[in-house]
Amino acid sequence: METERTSLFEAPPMAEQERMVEAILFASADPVTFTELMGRMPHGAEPAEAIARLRKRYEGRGVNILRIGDAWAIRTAPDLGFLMQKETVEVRKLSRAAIETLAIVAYHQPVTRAEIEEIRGVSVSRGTVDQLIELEWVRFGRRKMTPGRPVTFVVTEGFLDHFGLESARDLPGLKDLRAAGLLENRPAPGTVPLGEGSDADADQTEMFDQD
Amino acid sequence: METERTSLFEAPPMAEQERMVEAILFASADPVTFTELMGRMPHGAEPAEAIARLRKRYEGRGVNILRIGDAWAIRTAPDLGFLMQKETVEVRKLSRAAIETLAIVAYHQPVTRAEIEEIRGVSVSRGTVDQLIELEWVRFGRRKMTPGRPVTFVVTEGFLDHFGLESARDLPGLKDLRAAGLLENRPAPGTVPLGEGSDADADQTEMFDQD
Amino acid sequence: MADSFQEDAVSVTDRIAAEALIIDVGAFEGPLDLLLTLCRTQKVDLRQISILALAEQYLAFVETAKQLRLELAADYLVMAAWLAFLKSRLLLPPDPSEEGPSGEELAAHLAFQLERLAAMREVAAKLMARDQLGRDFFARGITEDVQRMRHVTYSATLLDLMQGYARIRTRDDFRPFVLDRDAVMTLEQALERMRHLIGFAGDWADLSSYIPEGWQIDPPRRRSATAAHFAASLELAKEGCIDIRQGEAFAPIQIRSRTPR
Repeated sequence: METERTSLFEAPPMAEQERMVEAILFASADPVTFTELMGRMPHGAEPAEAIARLRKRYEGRGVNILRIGDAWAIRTAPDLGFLMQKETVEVRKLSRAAIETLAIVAYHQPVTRAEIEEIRGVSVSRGTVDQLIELEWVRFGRRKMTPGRPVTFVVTEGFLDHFGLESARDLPGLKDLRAAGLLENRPAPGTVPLGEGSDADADQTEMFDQD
Repeated sequence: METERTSLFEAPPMAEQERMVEAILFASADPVTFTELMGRMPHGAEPAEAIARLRKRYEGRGVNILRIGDAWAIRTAPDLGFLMQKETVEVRKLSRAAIETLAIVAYHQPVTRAEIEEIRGVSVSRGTVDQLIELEWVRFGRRKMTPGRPVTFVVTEGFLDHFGLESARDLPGLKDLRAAGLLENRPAPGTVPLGEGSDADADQTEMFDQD
Repeated sequence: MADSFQEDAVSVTDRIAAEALIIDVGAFEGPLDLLLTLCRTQKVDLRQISILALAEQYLAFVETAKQLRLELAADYLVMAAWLAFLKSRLLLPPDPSEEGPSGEELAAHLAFQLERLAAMREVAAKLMARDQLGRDFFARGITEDVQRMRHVTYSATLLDLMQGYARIRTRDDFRPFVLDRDAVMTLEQALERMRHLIGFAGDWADLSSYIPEGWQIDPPRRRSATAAHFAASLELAKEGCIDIRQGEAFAPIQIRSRTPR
């Protein structure tokens, strides 16, 4: 019924769609996914086009339209942060171990605990991963198809949002690291590779080169 | 003194002041008064002028600059209020019983009600399972080929989607939970856990005292 | 292994450098971290680092710690042993009969690990230097709630789910020991059963025929039931209620009720 009826109406003009996207993004503190935008706008709307226009409109303004994964959000321009002392959220300072672990998860994802330990050369304490999960920056990913089927860790949309990243592909220095072969999972010479190496590589390629 | 000193600095250009007002109004949790704006912006700024320009800029847009008493705020354009329906969703935490039941279904599916009760050690109320079914996280699976042909429960696609899992097999195992530090509040060995424990104890006494 | 590096002549500069580092030993996050710090004293690009020199620096560090009677964690000592081995591989001409990777391969891998860790630290610093939400850029302060329809959803995170499950499972882990009695029949059970049945039995009958249904097929259950019934029959014979006989060793045991004549 609903769909039949609404298909009789024409989609609102693009300028109107742009206003709608603007209103929806302004009303939410969290990024709004494309699917949600589609669901909230009238039938026949083309949010992608509206977003592109809106993004252009806000270039250089006090607030900007940011893409985070498959979602969009409005955020204040970073150069104006100094005006926002009142809004600043005090975040518990992360330990050096937590920061390194976070970076390893981000650049090597999906990554197992054993791989994190191999890279850092020390065992990962219980609290470290826990803290990152609690911050909702890290979550459990797919299990690895290697003996023992270990769980993996990946970074979340919340992580991307927090660090203003459009996707994990935009991590600083990612290309250089890959070019230098530093994201490879190289087994120690003399050890029997468990197939993890090739698997990890495949996963990573899948994650970062998906377009 | 202060004013004398700062008058030496030039106020930022008006376009820049407009950006500042835009960012402050956007990020503030409450409408911002003129005095507060004055205090937050660099010395020599003229917020009144900046607000007037910003207000004009947002005329006819999806959000407008509104004056509320002697304060300003960005608000959704009145004609777009209908887009905000989604913002009224009330989120409640699932009860402990429901979480535990859901976890058992996820880890042991397909599982019968009797099996859930055996694992939880307490009976499962009708409402709990009904709620999970209503949430579309749990559905009926195939009947078990055991006496009475009891129905089983399994988790749904919606469940996997909500919890960000590719498949139920990707649920972290007990070992992983322990490694991630999620199993820390275990009772010390030798202490008697509530319910089940004391029950089992009684059994044992009965066994050994009878001859 | 310990002796082999004790004999090595440790240069004065290495020793002085090592003593400076010892002060910080608690601040290092494992042997790789210490090695990276030592690398910095070589003042060359990580790619040109001399692993041999690095191994010597590390061994000097461990040696100094030992002289100062400082206890190093086990993984530092494991690394020391490995580096001493690596050093000997690097110094001695390759022995063709020897198995395993060459000293050069091992050194290259260590260099790779160090470079990788250094690279991760560098990008971690870059990441943390980025503009951050709630510090440098900000989300909307006033989110708009147009109270149209109030519709309740329930939320639970994967963490809730796992903690819930963990709660149940740990309860199980620490359940006091209880015999699993599904497959166990007690003497009392058998005795009570037989007392009741024996009254109806006239002539000699196999003891096994007294075993109830459900206990005759599954081996553990059958074993338990047989033992319980045998013990019960001895008990009944002692009480003078039944007679027992067995044709020969391992032949079926037969019983009959001893009716008072």
